[in-house]
Amino acid sequence: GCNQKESDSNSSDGSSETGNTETTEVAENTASGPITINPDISGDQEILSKGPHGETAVSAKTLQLTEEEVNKIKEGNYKAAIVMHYAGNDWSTAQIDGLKAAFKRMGIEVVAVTDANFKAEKQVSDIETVLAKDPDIIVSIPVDPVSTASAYKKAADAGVKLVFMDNAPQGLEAGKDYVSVVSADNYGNGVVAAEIMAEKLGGKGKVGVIFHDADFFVTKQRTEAFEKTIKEKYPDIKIVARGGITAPNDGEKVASGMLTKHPDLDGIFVVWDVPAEGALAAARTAGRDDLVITTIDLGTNVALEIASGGIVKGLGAQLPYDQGIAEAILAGYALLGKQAPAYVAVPALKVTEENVLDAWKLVYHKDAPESIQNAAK
Amino acid sequence: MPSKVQNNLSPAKRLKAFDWRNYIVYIAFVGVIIYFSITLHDEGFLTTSNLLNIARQTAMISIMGVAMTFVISTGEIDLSVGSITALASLTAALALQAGLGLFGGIAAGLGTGLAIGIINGLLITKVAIPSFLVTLGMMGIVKGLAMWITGTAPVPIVHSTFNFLFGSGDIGSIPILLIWTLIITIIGHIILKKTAFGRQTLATGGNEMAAKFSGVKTSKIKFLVFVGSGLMAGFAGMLYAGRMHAGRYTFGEGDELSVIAAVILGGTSLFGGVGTVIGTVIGSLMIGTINNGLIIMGLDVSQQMIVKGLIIILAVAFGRKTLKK
Amino acid sequence: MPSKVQNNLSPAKRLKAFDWRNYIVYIAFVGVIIYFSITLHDEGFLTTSNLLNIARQTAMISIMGVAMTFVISTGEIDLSVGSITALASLTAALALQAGLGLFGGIAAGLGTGLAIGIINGLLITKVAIPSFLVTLGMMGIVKGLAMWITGTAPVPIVHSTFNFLFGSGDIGSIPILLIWTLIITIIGHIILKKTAFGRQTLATGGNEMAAKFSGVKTSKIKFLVFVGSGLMAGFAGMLYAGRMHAGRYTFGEGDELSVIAAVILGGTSLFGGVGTVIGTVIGSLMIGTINNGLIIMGLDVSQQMIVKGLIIILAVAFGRKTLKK
Amino acid sequence: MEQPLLSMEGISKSFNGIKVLDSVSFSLRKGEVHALMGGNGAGKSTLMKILTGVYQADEGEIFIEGKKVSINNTEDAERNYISMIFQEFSLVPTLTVAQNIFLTREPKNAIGILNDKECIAKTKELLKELEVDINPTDIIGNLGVGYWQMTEIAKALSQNAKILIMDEPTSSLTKKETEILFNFINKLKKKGISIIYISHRMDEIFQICDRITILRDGKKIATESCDEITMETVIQHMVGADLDKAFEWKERFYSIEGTPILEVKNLSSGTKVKDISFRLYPGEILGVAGLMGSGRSEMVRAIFGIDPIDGGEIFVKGKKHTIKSPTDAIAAGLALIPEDRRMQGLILQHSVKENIILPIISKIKKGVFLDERKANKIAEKFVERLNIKTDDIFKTAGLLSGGNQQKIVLAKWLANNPDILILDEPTIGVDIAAKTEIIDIIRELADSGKSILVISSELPELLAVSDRIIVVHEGRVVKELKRKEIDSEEVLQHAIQGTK
Ligand SMILES: Nc1ncnc2c1ncn2[C@@H]1O[C@H](COP(=O)(O)OP(=O)(O)OP(=O)(O)O)[C@@H](O)[C@H]1O
Ligand SMILES: Nc1ncnc2c1ncn2[C@@H]1O[C@H](COP(=O)(O)OP(=O)(O)OP(=O)(O)O)[C@@H](O)[C@H]1O
Ligand SMILES: [Mg+2]
Ligand SMILES: [Mg+2]
Repeated sequence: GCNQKESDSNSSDGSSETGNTETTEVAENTASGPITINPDISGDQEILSKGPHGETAVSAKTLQLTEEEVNKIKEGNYKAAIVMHYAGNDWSTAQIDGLKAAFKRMGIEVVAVTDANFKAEKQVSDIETVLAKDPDIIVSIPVDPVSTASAYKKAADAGVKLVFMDNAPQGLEAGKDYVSVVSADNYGNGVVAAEIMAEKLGGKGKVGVIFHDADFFVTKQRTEAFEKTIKEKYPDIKIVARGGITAPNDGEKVASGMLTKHPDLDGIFVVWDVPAEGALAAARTAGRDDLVITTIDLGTNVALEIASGGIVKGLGAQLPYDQGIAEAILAGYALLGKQAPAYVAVPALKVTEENVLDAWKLVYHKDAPESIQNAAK
Repeated sequence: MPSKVQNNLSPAKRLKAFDWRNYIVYIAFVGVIIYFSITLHDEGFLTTSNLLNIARQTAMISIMGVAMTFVISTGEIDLSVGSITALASLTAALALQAGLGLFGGIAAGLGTGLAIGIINGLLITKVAIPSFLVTLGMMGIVKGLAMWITGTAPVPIVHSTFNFLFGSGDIGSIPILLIWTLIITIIGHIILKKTAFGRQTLATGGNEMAAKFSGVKTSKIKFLVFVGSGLMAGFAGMLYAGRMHAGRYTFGEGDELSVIAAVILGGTSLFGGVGTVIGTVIGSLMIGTINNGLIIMGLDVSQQMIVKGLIIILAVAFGRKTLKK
Repeated sequence: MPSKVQNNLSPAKRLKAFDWRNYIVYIAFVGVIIYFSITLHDEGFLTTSNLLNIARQTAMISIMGVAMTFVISTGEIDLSVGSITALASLTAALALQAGLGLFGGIAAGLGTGLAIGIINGLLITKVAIPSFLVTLGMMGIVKGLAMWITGTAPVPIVHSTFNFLFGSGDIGSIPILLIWTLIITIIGHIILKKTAFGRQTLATGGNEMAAKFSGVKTSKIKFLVFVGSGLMAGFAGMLYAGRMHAGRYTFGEGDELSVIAAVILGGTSLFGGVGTVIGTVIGSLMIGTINNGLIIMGLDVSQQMIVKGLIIILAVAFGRKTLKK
Repeated sequence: MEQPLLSMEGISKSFNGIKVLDSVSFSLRKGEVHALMGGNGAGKSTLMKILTGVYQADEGEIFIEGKKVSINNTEDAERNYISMIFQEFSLVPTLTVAQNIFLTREPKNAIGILNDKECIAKTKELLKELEVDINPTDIIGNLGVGYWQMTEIAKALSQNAKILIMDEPTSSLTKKETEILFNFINKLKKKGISIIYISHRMDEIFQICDRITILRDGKKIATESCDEITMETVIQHMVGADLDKAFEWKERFYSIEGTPILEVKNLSSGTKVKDISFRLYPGEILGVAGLMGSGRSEMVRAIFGIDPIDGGEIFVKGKKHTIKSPTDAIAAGLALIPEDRRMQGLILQHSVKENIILPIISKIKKGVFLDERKANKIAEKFVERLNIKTDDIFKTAGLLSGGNQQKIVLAKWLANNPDILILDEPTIGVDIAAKTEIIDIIRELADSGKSILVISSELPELLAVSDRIIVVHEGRVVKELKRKEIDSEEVLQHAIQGTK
């Protein structure tokens, strides 16, 4: 999950047209049979991210609920609540849609969806409020693993099954306090972005990094992966500038400053797609059509730029919809008392001009919008 | 503040204004409670535990609101409170981590608020910079410090007495946060309405010049209300820390606006001279209740925002109509 | 607004206040420019392209600031502008996507701002709810609408004329954003200082009662300044859209505070009656320059926040001292 | 000779390089009432503000009982038992009468909790002594200027001062309240309290004062005993010339046949205006007399569309008008000069010019723009015509002396040239020379066909200017007198009191 901090809308845009309605249908179309994540997702990729306690990841492709299991869950008439860190982006939207679709098939009612707007204290309030509705399952992504821990612990002690996205609160134990953590392969996505960068620069040049200046597990992993990969694998590429952002609207200012200070910059990595759009605007303004931008998350605007062979050359994408399905499946495991792996990851997806339309379909379970299709022609 | 002001409403209008502003928030609050009690009575809204949750969730806003009522009553504004809570939560947590004990933690949290409040107060009264600019600048400085002090990392607090006393504990079934809110509200109310200091605070906001002519040390009053605001923000920071068992630089983010909204909704005039502590706390509770009810109702975030905005406007508009008659 | 006010500064103090507030922002701005020119002269700060970048980056704040100067001059406040830019960027983008053409896009963007401005104005003048509450509520409503209208998805804009005209284009080497800023600033300045409407705006803020007695239609003036503020926020939303080639619900987030800060820094009184459009734009440029300089300097975000806060406070404090002599 | 209680020696004060006090000396004996006289802007208020620590003198010294003192703030003044009734009111509009009177001296118990009951009780007592009918819990902002002034007086009297400064305490008071105040002053005098009394009402001075000091243009002209100086001399000292025709009524001729230009029928509004009917004819000056609180101001507020009308009709030039706002009233050809210049008349932080041109701002245009040159000319014309003492037309209005501020309010509406001019206490705080000037201007206007309604609590002035006088009592017109029929002030006074 590219659950960025502070007010950002990270990510994969354009899902709305997709996400809210049609993806749900996709799930309903296969209303019987076992529940798994999208079988089209390639499974041969090694998952590079490590879990919050250093666990090696189990691929989400291995998760499954059989038809009998689903029917058994249905009998329970369970209730679930989704407690988000932030609901204002397509990553969240797609994830919630995936969850809702899978829960629907399992006969589980989603009684509340909350948005903490990146405020840990709000999230604690949300957990308390949601507990008033007595849910059996809470699927959640902690804003901050430290300060929300006690609230989650309270929920766990009350017997609620907890499934986490991306990160687990500190001090809670897998298998005891919570079921499992399902993550996108953020580290892998960072590596993908580095590789595309290296490829486009011919293994040589000067690059800048726009990172998320906050103690946030997910975005830290990405930047770390990008920088480590560049340093270790591509010694001729030098990271000459680093600039932090706290909000997505800052992307343009930071990128402009970088280009002012380093007019000879060849590429910029931006930690997620929304600030990357700002970097794009900065590059356009500076007349730097030759710049290479890589980022993470397949948003509409960056997809359009990739499709039209523009400044954004490629990115690593997450698969939030399927991540949601994986989480729902794991919740099912817990309800059934089935052993669940502590750390599950959904593989990273490399997106470039060549595969942008297919990638879109994979991520959002529907065809890319017309504008992108036109651009790709 | 170089641009202090005096009331110039037509006498008739002011009289009316005074009226409805005194009661509207109570009416609106009761209306909101009744509405949710009816629509959400199957969904646990009216359970004791949910109502106590609302009290917990609004405690920090209410407590900062009490102090902000004084600031706004003098016709000034304090935008730095949100940042102060963040820094205070961290300094308290760091002090506890460093083994300075309960009192070390309390001293660090309150001291942070106090120090910033003093600086604000001095800049506003001695250097005479408008409070909006001073506290806006301070908001950035303090937030930056909070980020910098631990490099944005949160600091866990394992001191269970601290956590109990400041946020997490219950006495019987009464959350300690509710007790703190009540104590601060009562003290604030008494100071504003029953002491010379409170009277002089309102006089300073009502007409600074006239107050000065009457022997009110308006600079001292203004200084003190900013110190109070800083101190209460520091206290709120400790409550966040105790409630979350950690200090973190994002605590209280955006709280300045919620606090000011609670104060204005409560009936205190943004132009000074009129203030009510009880109104502020009711305003804070009302916002908290709306937040809680809409989540229980299961609305989308976007719907929640729309409905919340509508309720605030309509509640005031409706109250305005009712009281006009 | 039920709590309008009048100035009650001691005559002597006000005279001084008037003085320094008129010049401080210019002095501070020049000081900031000189400082960065010296410290960052090897790092491209003084290059034309960087200076034009600052102009681009501040254009939206400046333009909204011009309209906000009028709002604050009447003693009111508009917290909804940030949200309006977001919604307007989306409606403009959706209109273009729907094939309504350039004029459709413009009409949608400006129309959004206009409509919200009108609603704000009516609620404030007809229902007489304090502008702080109206626009705070509206801020939530509009933000919620912006999230809801596309389910938080951004809407790309491929209409190159639109993108050129509103944000991305350069005429010669002059960014179109700079041209817009200049046009709006000049118009705003002329309206405020050279027309009856401007005088009546200042009179309304200076003493609403006295203005009313003098035949000024204070309600109409207030209504119009809110319409203007909404309209300019809609325009700023189009500029965001044109610059980013997309509409998005997060555009303009938190801009209300930046806009108000620019206005106050420029020397307009938060209590009304005194206003300067040029000061506002300089205030906006100054904040933009500080942001730019600190980024080029390579400071951490936390350091940037601290230094920016310090500069704002110190610049004003220093100007205050200098002019006192 | 005995040592004076207070003496100020060689006091000078400049604002922005302009000298407003030039080496002024002033002394006050124990138990005397000492009048401080001078034209508007002569420096009276400034001198007294120096004594109370609001301003600091550039030069000069202050001695109290022979000891040199330095007074740098209001507390220093309080320490020396000096207390002042300010011309610009020192009341907080959002607080109640009682809260204002006891501000900073609130009765409280041992742990600092205010005793509101005692505060209210004490206030009640004070107000009873002053014979004013105000509720101690009324919010000051809701009261009229007359009551503000009474509250100010009550506040000053409640402090145990040795030196009490009264800066135009009676400017908004009617005869009745003035008499009560004078009784009070006599009591204080007997207690040995010294009073410095500033007023532009000449007759009062001779009624109450022991000595007079006269300032002109920031310089002291004379200090004399009241017994040894005539009113003519005082005026001559103040004005620097003779003033021949003060306050003399002249019979004017106009027609009261045909349609009245303004007719009010059975007007009621709020609690104070119950049933008011009168007619105003073209070219007529109609005076309105009444006690404080009789509802005169409320009557004109209702006519001008500020307070809502509950009943009755208003006809302008024979046509019925529904006036819902000042804008409607102005459109119908009316103008109101309000009684409260600070709250209703002026934008204090704006310049003299901005204030003067505000009512006509949309008329002085060059294309879409304001014609600044014309605006300046208009402002300059009225500054000259009303003899407004200001450095230039760009001076902030709030920095002018009280009387000069009042003249700006007048100038505003004279510039607009309305058909019907309503003046509510137009000469509050205006000096004797200017008062006669204003009376002349009113007559001139009437002669040129305008119609004028004047409310005034100063009977000589009202008698001098009116062609006809209506008396308002408890919200009703109780009497209508032709000026010709009134042969003394007493007649009118009786009518006002309702005593026959
Ligand atoms: N703070 C100030 N700044 C500039 N000029 C001032 C200030 N205060 C007073 N003045 C000027 O000083 C002069 C004397 O004013 P002052 O108020 O003492 O007059 P006054 O004798 O009380 O007149 P009035 O009878 O009209 O009240 C006036 O010309 C006034 O404009
Ligand atoms: N209850 C009230 N509501 C609104 N305004 C009031 C109220 N009471 C008094 N006023 C204000 O008081 C002022 C006049 O007060 P007052 O009662 O003294 O009447 P008056 O007949 O005009 O007498 P005078 O002019 O001698 O003061 C008006 O400006 C009016 O607005
Ligand atoms: Mg005076
Ligand atoms: Mg009156």
